[in-house]
Amino acid sequence: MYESIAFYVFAISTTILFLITVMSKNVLYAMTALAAGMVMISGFFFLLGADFLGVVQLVVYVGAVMALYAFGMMFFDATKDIKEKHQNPALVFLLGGLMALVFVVMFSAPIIGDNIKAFYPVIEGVGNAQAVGMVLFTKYLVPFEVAGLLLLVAMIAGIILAGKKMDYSLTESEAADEEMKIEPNSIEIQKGDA
Amino acid sequence: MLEIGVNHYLILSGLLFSIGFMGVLRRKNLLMLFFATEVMLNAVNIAFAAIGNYYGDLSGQMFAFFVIAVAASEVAVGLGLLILLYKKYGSLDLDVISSMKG
Amino acid sequence: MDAILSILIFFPALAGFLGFIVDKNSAKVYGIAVATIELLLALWLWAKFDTTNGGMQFTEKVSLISDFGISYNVGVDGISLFIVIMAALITLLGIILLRPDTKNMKNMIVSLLFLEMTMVGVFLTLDAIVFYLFWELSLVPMLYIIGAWGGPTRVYAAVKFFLYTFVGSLIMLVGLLSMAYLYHDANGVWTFSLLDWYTLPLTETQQFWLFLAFFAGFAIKVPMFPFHTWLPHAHGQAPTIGSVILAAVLLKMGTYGFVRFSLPILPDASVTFTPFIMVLSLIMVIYTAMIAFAQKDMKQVIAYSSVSHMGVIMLGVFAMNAEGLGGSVFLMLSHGIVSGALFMLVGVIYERTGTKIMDEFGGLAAVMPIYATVFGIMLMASVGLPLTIGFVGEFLVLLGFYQVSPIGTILAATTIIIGSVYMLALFKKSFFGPVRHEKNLGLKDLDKRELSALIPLVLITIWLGVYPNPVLGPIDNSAQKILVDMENRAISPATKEAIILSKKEAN
Amino acid sequence: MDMNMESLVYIALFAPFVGSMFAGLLFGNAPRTHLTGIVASILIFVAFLASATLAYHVATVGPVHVKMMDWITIGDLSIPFGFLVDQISVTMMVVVTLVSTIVHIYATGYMDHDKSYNRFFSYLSAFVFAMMILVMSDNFAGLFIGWEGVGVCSWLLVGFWYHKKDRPFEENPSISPSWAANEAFIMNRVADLGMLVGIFLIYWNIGSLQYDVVFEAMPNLADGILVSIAIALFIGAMGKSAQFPLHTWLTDAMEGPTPVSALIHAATMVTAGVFLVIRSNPLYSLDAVSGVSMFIAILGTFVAFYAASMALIARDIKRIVALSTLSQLGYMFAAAGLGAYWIALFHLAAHAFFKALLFLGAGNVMHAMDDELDIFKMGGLKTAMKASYWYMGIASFALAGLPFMAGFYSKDAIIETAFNEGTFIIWGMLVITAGMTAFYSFRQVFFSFHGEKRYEPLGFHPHDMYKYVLIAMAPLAILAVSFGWLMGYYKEFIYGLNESVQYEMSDHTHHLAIYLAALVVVIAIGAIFLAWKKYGGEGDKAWKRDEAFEQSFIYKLLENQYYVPKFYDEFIVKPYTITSAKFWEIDKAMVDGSVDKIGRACLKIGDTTRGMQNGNLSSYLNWMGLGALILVLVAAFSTITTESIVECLRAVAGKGE
Repeated sequence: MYESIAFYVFAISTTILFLITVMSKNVLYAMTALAAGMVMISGFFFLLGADFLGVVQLVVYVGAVMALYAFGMMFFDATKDIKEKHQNPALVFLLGGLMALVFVVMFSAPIIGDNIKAFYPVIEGVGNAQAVGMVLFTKYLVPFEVAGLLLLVAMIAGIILAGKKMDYSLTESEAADEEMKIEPNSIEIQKGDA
Repeated sequence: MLEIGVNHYLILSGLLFSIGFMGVLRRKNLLMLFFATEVMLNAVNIAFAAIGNYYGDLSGQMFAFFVIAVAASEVAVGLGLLILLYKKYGSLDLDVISSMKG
Repeated sequence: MDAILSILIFFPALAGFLGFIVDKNSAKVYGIAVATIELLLALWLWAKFDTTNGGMQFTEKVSLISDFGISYNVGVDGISLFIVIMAALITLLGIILLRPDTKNMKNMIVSLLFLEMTMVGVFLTLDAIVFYLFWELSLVPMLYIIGAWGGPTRVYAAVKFFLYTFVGSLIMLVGLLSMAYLYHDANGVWTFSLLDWYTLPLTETQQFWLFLAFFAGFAIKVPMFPFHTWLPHAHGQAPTIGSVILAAVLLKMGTYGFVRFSLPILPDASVTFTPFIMVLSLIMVIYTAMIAFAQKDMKQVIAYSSVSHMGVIMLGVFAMNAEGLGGSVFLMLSHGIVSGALFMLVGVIYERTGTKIMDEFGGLAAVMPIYATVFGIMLMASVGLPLTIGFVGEFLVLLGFYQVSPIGTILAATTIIIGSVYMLALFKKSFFGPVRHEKNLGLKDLDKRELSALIPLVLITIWLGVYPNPVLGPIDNSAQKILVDMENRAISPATKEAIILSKKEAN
Repeated sequence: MDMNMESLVYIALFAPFVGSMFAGLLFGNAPRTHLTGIVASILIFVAFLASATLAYHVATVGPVHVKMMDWITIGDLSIPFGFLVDQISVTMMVVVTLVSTIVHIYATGYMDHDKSYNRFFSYLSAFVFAMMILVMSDNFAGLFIGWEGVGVCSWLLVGFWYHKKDRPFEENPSISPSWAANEAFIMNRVADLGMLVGIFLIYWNIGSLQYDVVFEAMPNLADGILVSIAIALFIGAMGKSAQFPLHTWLTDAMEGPTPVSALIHAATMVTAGVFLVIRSNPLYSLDAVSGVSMFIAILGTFVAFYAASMALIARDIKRIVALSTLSQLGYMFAAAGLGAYWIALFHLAAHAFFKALLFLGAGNVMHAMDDELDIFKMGGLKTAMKASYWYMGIASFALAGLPFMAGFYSKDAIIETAFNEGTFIIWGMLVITAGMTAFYSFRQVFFSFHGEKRYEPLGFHPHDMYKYVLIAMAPLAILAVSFGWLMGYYKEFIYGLNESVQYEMSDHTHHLAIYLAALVVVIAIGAIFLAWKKYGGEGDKAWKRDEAFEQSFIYKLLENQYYVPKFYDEFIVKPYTITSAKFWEIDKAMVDGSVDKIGRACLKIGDTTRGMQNGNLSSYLNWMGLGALILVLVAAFSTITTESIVECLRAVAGKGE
């Protein structure tokens, strides 16, 4: 009973949040809505009994990826609302709507999956994390190592790509200063106070 | 209300996926486009987890893990590229960047 | 010498290429020489031809691509013999008629001789792929002739002619290839030789689809009703020599294709398709004859009239008896001679007055009496006056087709009425009545060059009208041989009963 | 003996051809050379002599059957160039060659100052050659050769003065010689279609086209086929002999020179149809075909009456004679229809002589009046043209059928057969028409030769034709008077052929013969007297033109030939031209247009898809989105369809058990 309520709460909130990320004009709103949405999704994972996955979702996805986005934002002038010229909005809604309709119709049909058998059945009486650990480090060991390597490569790439000429400020364009109307050298650093 | 079956999850992930898809199509700003791809990836994760759970199979979650790993690395590299793009073009708008005029 | 057929095919092309060495102003003489030799070779072939045996003679076989059974396999029988001779004759007369001051005459001569090779090749080859090769090759010189020496919108007409026929022949190629595959499927060996294909039993449905494939290729070339619109454009823009050869020989490839491919290989389908072909041909005969009556341009009248005559030929081909089939082959010859001559005559008046619109001429009979008499004879032959070549073919076709459907024949026989309507209207507008325009008063009558091109055609028209047997004999034997083969290979009893074999035992 | 008979046949046949080639090829465009005229006439005379000797041979020994060579041999069909000279064909040969000789001699005088004199003789001799083929051939295909050959020659001859301009319908009903020639040719072709179908029917049911084989196999054919053959052949005959629906071309064919009208449209070509019916008498005498024969008789009578009525008010001298020919043809068909073939043939011969004489006389009058045809402008010519007056008088007497003239014997015989066959309506109609014939022929004679000299104020000064031409016309006059007396001999001669040709009056009619003949003669004389009273008078009794009558409905009706030509023009010629123009539009727009549209469609598709590569990332995304969507759709449909199929099967299976 509670489970279905939880499902619907999470479902509605995720949908609204993701709609915000997609529709909003302001980058910040989009980002925060995205982060909140991801938290809701980790909720789903817990609902589905994939606890370890939920935690990973929270830590890695929401924590790391969103943090990365946040830092990334600093490079771009995220203050202004972005004006977007849409050539033919109707086409986008049409395609999206049609896609949604198709998925709904497709998935609402009763799936008679009689030939699906579990490759790696859940072992009863063992915590989810342990079960995942067992499967991850026996059957999926090679993909796991490769994933690790992948992350390493991504990290190095991220650093090199973004690292060049760090000192050159992207946003220090006259327009930004003029807007803030602060003389560059007019800020005295209040000495001594907190 | 009624007991939540795998279909509910699949429909939900389908909806989220199409929202993300619409976002990708709609967005002119590359960063926002990245957010939309993130939405699509998460939608897929739900589906993986749901099917894994309803068929008592862990491989659903395994896929979810790897999806998250890939998504993370994708974001890292993607943002790096974005920064370079921003330096070059001064804006993240798709129409400005389209230099491959046919 | 038994390699006469290969010489007959490749001599014009080789001579043509040598033509490039010949200097400009003697190109026409060179062309005439080569064409005369070719005609003599063809006549020599006729002399050596054994008129009693209906089967293939002088066959030669050299395998080109052995593992796919494609071989250079040529042979001549009663049907193809006379079309080859006519092709050689028309090319010779066409070259004679060429104006001495046509620009870059050398290219014209070379392309004509190359065209002659392809034409002769199509009618003599017995291998499907080589047939297809020559079929496509014949388009190229024609495209060049219409495109280079044609009228104002010649490029549009040439390209339309090329593409239209090309699309049709692609579908035909699919038919040929599937036929080869069926043969391979049944007998395990690859072959494209027609004589082997004649022995392959096919089911009704296979025949149905193969017939459609062949029909697409041949119907556009004939041209049959819905696909005929390229012809008036092609004739309208082609130079005189182009129109003459297009009308005299190229149209015959379509009907020849039906006789050589569709009838013997697909007897059942031919019989089941006869009503469909009948309706199309009747439309062709009546519809285009009426359009010919509505034309203002003399050449368009003759272009549409040749479509109407081809409709009658198609009826003959599907008459399924010796009289009808033989009559249609004879009508092919007679239409070649008569419409060739008519196009030459239009060319003559076009060269003099620069216009083909009938209202421009009036009362030409008084100004150019010899021209009027030759035109009158050709007009009477085209309308099918007995004792001219036009009557024999038309009479036999209608006679033969009467067996298939009396009402169809009566409708087709109206061609003698509406045919005479538009031809006489043309004659009255251009030749009778007072001389309407002063400038026509000064027109010269036919000169030596034109007479030497037209007189042979007039003589043949009269000779084959009065004594057609030397030509009808071989055609009759081959036609009966085809019908006998069809009878043996037909599967459904309905086909067997539809084909009427002549009482005389076909040898 | 037999050898030179065969050569005689070839002489009779090819002499005209040689004459035609001599005139045509050697002097085709040369200016007027008398030689061609003389040579052509001599050669035709030679043909006449050959025909006469052949006639004698046929009368004494029997028919001559000669096979020159094969013409078409294919499949089972073999048509030879064979020539049969038997009673029927030899009669026709003699008639044709005799009349042609006289007309040729007449033409040398008549066409004297026409610049294409040689061409005329070449066409005229070619016509006689074609007529000889038609008459002498021994199979239907040979008949058809002559049939069409005669049609072409009549096209050439009617359109001889092709330089004349087209004049509006009101001014000249036959518009121009070339128009009339085309009309004649095309209308004949319409009938030839029927003839062709008849030939096909004969061939496919009997296997050969030779007369003897065909008529032998005729009786054992099914009735249906026999009737259709009879109808088909009669349609051919109708066109050539200008019977009812296909008759308008004959009056328009008067545009040709008078010798042409005399030869072709009086004596020879128009009788070809009657010859065909007589030649295939074994077919038409079969009782299975009696319905068709009766129809022929009825149609013949109707045409006789129809033509005579129009001739009553006709003003053009040649048109009157043409209509009288049409009417007499009606008589011949009536006789043939009723089964009296030999009487029809006899009347054909007699008619040929006196009608040719009438036409040549009319030619003299025309020539004298500088080609003026309107009889209202003539009058009192008998003083100036004594000989022509006498000739036309004799011819009209013969035509009217006064006692002891040719017409009396041949025409009255037909009227007697009508009486003998018990078809009294036909008999009545024929008698009335005889009266009308007498009236209109003498109306024309009195109009032009008697009464006021109406031509003088108009400045004509008529003179008669050359002496030698008038002498040449003498034989026709003699025959017009004496031919009737030979009826007895002719009867024995023709009976030799076969029994279906024979026709004997029942003895009942024999008794009444005198009274019947007397009745017709009285009516004829009455009609002549009436014509004399109305038109022959001079001074105060002279004929005055009353306008009122010319506006009356009947006059208008008859003048426009019952509006038949207008009907044809309105409901056949105009719609045909409009539909053919419409077809041309359709052909250009639809059939041609559709091909061009396909071409243009390819170009347009190419153009729209070019948008795919325009470098704009977002449009790429859209296209990618579209692709993704299509893939999803495909995936969805494939899953749904297979599932639903599986489901239905399971459901069905479920219900099945």
